[in-house]
Amino acid sequence: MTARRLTTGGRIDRSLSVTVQFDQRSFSAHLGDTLGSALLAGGQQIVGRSFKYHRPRGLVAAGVEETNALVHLREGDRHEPNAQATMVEVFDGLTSTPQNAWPSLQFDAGAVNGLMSRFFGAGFYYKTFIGPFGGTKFWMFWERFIRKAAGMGRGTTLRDPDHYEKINAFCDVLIVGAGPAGIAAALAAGRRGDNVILVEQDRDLGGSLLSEPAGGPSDVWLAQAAAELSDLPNVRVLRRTTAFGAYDCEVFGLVERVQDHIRAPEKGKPRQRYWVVRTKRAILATGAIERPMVFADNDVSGVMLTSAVRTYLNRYAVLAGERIVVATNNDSAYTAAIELANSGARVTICDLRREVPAQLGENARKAGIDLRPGHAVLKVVGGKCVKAAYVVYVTPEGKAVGRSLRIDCDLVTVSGGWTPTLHLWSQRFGKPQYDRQLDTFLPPAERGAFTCVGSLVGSPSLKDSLLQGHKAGGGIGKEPALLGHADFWGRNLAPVTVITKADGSTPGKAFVDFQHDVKLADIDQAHLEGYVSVEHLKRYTTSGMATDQGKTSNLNALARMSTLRGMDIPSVGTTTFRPPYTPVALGTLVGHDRDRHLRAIRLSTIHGWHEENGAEMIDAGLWLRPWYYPASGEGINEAYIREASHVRKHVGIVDISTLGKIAVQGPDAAEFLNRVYVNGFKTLPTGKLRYGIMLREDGFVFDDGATARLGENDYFMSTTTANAAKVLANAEHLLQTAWRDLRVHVTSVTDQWAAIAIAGPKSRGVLAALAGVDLSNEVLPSNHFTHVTIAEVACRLHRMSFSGELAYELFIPAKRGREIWEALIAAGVPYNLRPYGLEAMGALRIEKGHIAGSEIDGRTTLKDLGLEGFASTKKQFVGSVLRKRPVLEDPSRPSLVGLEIIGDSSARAGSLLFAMNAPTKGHGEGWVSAVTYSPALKKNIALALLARGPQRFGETIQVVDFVGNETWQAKVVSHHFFDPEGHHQNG
Amino acid sequence: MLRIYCPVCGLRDETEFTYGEDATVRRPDISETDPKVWHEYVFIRENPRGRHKEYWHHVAGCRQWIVVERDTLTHEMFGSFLAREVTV
Amino acid sequence: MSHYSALSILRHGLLGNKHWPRAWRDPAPKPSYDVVIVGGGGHGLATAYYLAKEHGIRNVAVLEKGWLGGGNTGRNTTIVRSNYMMPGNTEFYERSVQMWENLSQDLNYNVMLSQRGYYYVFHSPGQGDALRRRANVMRANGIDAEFFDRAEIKKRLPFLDYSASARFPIYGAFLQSRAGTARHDAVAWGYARGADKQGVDIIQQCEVLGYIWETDKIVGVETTRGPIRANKVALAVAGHTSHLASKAGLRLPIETHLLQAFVTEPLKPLVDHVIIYGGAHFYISQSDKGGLVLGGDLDGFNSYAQRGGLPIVEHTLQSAIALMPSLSRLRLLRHWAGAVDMTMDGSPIIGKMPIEGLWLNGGWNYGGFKATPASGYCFAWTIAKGEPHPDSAEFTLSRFERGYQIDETGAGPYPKAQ
Amino acid sequence: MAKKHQSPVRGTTSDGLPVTIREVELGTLTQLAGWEDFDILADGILRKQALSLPSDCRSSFRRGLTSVWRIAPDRVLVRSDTAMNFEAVDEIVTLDLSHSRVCLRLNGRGAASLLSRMVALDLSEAGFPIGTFAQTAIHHVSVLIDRVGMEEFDLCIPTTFAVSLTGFIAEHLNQVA
Repeated sequence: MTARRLTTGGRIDRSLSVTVQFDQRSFSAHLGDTLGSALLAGGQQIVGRSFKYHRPRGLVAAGVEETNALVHLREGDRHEPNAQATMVEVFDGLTSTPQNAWPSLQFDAGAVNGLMSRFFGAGFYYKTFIGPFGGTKFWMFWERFIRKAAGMGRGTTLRDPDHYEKINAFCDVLIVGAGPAGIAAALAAGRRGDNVILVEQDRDLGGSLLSEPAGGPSDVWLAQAAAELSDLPNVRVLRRTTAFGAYDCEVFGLVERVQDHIRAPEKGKPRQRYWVVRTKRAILATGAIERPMVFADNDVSGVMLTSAVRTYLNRYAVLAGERIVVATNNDSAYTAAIELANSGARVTICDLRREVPAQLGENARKAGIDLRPGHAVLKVVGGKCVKAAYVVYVTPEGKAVGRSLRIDCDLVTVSGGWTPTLHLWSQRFGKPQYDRQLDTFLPPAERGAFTCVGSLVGSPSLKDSLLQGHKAGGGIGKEPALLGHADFWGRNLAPVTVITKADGSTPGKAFVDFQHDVKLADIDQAHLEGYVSVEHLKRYTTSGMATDQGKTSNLNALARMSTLRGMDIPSVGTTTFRPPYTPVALGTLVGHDRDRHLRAIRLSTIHGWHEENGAEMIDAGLWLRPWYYPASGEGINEAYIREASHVRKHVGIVDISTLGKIAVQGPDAAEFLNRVYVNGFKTLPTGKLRYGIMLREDGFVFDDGATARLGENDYFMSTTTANAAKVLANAEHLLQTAWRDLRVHVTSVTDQWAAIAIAGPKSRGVLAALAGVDLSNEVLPSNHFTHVTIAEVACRLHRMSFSGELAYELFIPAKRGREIWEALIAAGVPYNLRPYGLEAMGALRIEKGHIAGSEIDGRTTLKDLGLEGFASTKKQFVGSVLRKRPVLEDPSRPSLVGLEIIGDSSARAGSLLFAMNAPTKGHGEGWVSAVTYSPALKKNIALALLARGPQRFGETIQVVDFVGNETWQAKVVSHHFFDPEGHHQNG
Repeated sequence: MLRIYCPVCGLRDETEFTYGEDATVRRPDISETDPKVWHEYVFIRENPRGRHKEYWHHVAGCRQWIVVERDTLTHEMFGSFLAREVTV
Repeated sequence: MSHYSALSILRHGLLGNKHWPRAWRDPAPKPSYDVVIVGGGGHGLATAYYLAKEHGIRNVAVLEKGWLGGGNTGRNTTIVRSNYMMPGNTEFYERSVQMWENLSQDLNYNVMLSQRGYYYVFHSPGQGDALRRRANVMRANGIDAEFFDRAEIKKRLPFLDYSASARFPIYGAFLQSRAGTARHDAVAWGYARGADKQGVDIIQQCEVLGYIWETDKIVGVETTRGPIRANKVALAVAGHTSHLASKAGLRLPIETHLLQAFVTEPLKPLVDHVIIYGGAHFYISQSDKGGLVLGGDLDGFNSYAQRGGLPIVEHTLQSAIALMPSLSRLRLLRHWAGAVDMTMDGSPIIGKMPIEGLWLNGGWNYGGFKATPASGYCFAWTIAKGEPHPDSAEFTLSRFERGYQIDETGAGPYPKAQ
Repeated sequence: MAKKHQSPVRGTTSDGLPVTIREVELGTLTQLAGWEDFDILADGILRKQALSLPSDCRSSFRRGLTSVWRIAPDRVLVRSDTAMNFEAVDEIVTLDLSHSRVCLRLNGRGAASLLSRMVALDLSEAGFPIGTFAQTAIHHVSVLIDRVGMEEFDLCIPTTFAVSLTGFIAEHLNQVA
């Protein structure tokens, strides 16, 4: 291949020259070039190495279908593997390097695989490396080398410095593809006043018109159309944007490459933008991709798609070869051949068809082309680039007749027909229909909210494409008129792309899938072995599974299989297209939902104080909560033990704003509560609160919390932090579906109320002083609440204890939360009040034997948790029937106990329990749910679920942490370690 | 992505909703004590391939539970109603 | 049929690969069989293989409506592991991993089991405790499991996000080093070839339309290729379990949901293990071809459509970048979905159904692939002996009535939450 | 009180349109909810305050500094600058939610454009005219969005998410000091 840049023509800006790097070589290029056209113009023969055999490869295409020219683009933290050179717009300073080649692109050691290719046929790995002995060592030894050899580009471990954004959009009509049909559709729809989005993956509008010679009539039309579109305020044109996926309900995903065409994004601009478009209807005008022909050594650099060679000529002013053999089976190659001849190349057309349309033949001959009807290329000669082609007279089935003739050439272009780009349609609707005449799969023109126009539906001419688009857009305004060539794609096609010797073999390797090195022989072998369904063929040979997802290979593979099976193509089937249409950067689809913004963070209104006072925070679902407040030099263990002891001795406060809170209001609120809680709520008087437990519908424990009766029809329910949303949604479900007769409203008030627990023997003193009210047992006994005013803020004070100490829960209008917290801190000084965190709160509740999330793990019952006594026998409630299923009533189930660890060290939660002399294997007799050092008992204690637990008090058992390689002995005791009679909390 | 019509708020993205369950499954009366009936309700599903009436909760919107009829094979939607107004 | 080996590759290569025998035959269905297995995925084919191999029952047909392995076998993310803690699951999945370890030799077909290790990264002490319990149950049952703190995991997996900007900081990780990945298609093909060799008829393009009844007993199936009689009809039709059961009048504790999977463009080795992100439902591994294989959550509503939506695409990729920020510039090559039969406790059903003549293996949730060998083995045992294999004995249909929910996640009877 | 963005956040969207984000006083927020005769009863209560019950759940009723949003068929939210004493009526329950939401005001030529980066609503003039509100999600958090002007939106955000969500919204702007 001896490509060169022509001195005139093309759609490049010759006034702006840039330098790009590839394989340590500099190439000069112009704005408007792609890396692909720059490499071609610079005479770069080899642009990549294939996946399996590391064969040297050149450019095949000029667009998204390029399968060989994959490069490493940019460097450092902007490094990007597997970039298609044909889709990379040049910019000054562009750097790119070859990939999948070692030590160099020109000489790649991996190419030795190619010498052994006869042994690396389809299914190679399935048949080898099985190993002489059991186990996987043998395979895994070889697998390391295989993985290194495979894999194409190299990823990075650096953080991406660029940012991405998402935009939600809505429109009446989404038009994908701004070729002639798409533009015509956009014009018509835009004139009608529809809200239109027109999407074009290219930098410029025009589609196939950009491959017409510059300065022709289509340029005038294109310029007028573009001007009109930009004048229509209801039409949004998105260039450099790919519609990658068509999803349910007319939702499309697009990627706009906002700043990829420059060296680094400008400040404030995203590198790429992810559009989610919801449209009422969609017009697909996605065009078609040319199909290669398959013959011996068709992968040598210098075998290219005819349409690509034409694009390079007319759009980029690069003449790809001097002596060109054009191999075709249809009309569409003729215009390109003539233009190439007129540009100074010596051209031979090998047309597989014996009858060539007279006018085409005449035009070709007039241009000095050597036209050989009935001929095809049998084999290409050349190592790193094409040197000659053997052409031969063939039967209508593509089999050689007689002797072949050598034609010296530097470029072979192929044109095996066209494959409509029906990916989006197929993603949405599945299998398309086969069209015999065009030898391809076509979508129907209309289906649901989708209209397909232009080359996508095999439109016979440019004029038809324009009219289809015009009509699809609503047919408003002047019909677009633009005459194209008589050889519009797909005309008079002879449906044969595989050229063989008379015996059906090829005199060399004939490739179907270039990137994955799938040869005709592989398909033949797959057939031989029975992998004949199209999906088996694909998976067994990996044809169509490369980064181009079979854009050029699928139909040829299918055609071969259909020949082998003696069936037509539709009977063999087609594979399903999946999104994305072309690969999409992961970061693009993530946008700003990353790093600390991966998920929203939920903060108590007191959070600022915790932060300013050195609290270590911990995640609890979406919440951040104070874990502990380390004094200087303290670790977590010292801190929580100190905090917990302090509560028992003096008084502590803890931020419990994260508790779920639900207002339950209405005349039937009591009845509702009575149904969702296992215990009775009908008798709860105003001014009191009650601890309640909920079950799931299947009878397992779901959640617990206290509910206060604020007024006749007004209740305040609290839930665990973790289950707040579920409890509310479940309540709404019951009320809106099953219990529609109950007049109850439930509303989340979690955010309305900040909450602080004040615990410890001196808690009453602090609160009484601060609120200026009598809080004695007579005035405010346990499980009662009262309204208090602190710092002029009306709050509600519940007498409730989680710690087992004399304790209160103060509910404060949220926006005043921090103020009241600080007021408590100030008022607490004489009482030695200290804040405590989640870890100390955990220690206190374990000492008291209260359950929490580690015990309510979705698999425990009331009985398991020692809470059977709460269940009312006088009423039905959610879960009341299924909780009685036999397995749940089994007396040998693990149930809640306390453990006193013998010795000085703390056991670990998640350890398993075994009887003293029992072997430590199997599932054990139970497990440890929570551990702590108990400052009150001066012991390491634990909560655990142990088989027949409550019958085993006093027994010593083994506590085994296998992964921590530690075993403890522990005494089984009641889980009510601390103050079981409740003197402290009721005092 | 599904687009679900909420009778209160209009046509919205699926992400504003959470899925409930088969809306033709009727919760037994609270006084029902037969475990078989509850077993059916909690565990057994028709799971049709085709039209399916199902609950969705417009959790980020009006917080109404709605009944949507949808084809589980094609994801085509056939209309939606407030759960409390539906007699399933 | 020839034995596969390096030697056979050499011999056939020298002969131009023109003499490879078929991997399995393409027989026409016979009028009757001892056992008809409906479903030519991994489980159905494995069942046939073990019926023949272990129980000498060779008059067996596997009926597949499309192409072998075209359901979830060919769509899943290929992870093999045995980190289960519920009695009934632990032993079963460990049996499966042990069978996997020798499967290539057993089948003379390389299923490419790569025991790359499975790291589960956790993000809170509470999550760590729950994982420790799981790991301890594994170890107590002779299954490998290790536990690492943050410092150690940072040494082992330095490319995860340990920065201060990570939304959910990493506290540590759990490892099962014998876990890994296998080549999914190879499993279906290997079992098909193995079953075929023992005389099993594998019949593709044969859809079951209904059952042949004799009074209230099932004695065969009506198919698109005519009636086929059988003493026993066994369903192994992941994604269609309810559908085929309902034709027999059987209703199940199953909902069918979408599960998506993702693969990036191929890369040189980057991720050596299977890594699970505990901050959300997400996992990643790298295939032998170099693509990063990603998986995430269910789409969350009943569906048979086998194509997923953007919300889960976004959600999954967000997790990917949260776990490994350097993935940002790599490109997604393809995403697809499978229809998974989710049960009400997240565990499968294997056994004889209340209808005479009907056997069922289904409800694999998203865990079917790893279970393939043990599932086939135990189902074959159950069909052959008329009683469950001890390792699958808990996977009954009646367990929900009895209250034995094998609920590994504790999510309750909500399939989308399992 | 959670850390506020004390000063407004100013910046431009990536397409160069200016937006200012500032927290403004929410005032009082009261929910009225009822059952069968909700329309009549709630309307009666509101009329005593010279307000009325909107007929649908998409248009906001506004009078002076008071807004009424019908957030469900049987619920309304009333936002006002001063506390309102709604008459107690059987079969209507009231709930003070003043502390449960924070109000974020977005204004500027890029306000709709900024929101469209996070909200799946058609915010065009025709799709979301002034006087329209919607309950939707931003970053998976429930928010109520009220279009108060062509270039101005009020967002009612759950109080505990306010800091994080404000940060998330601001992340979408190219901020200027």
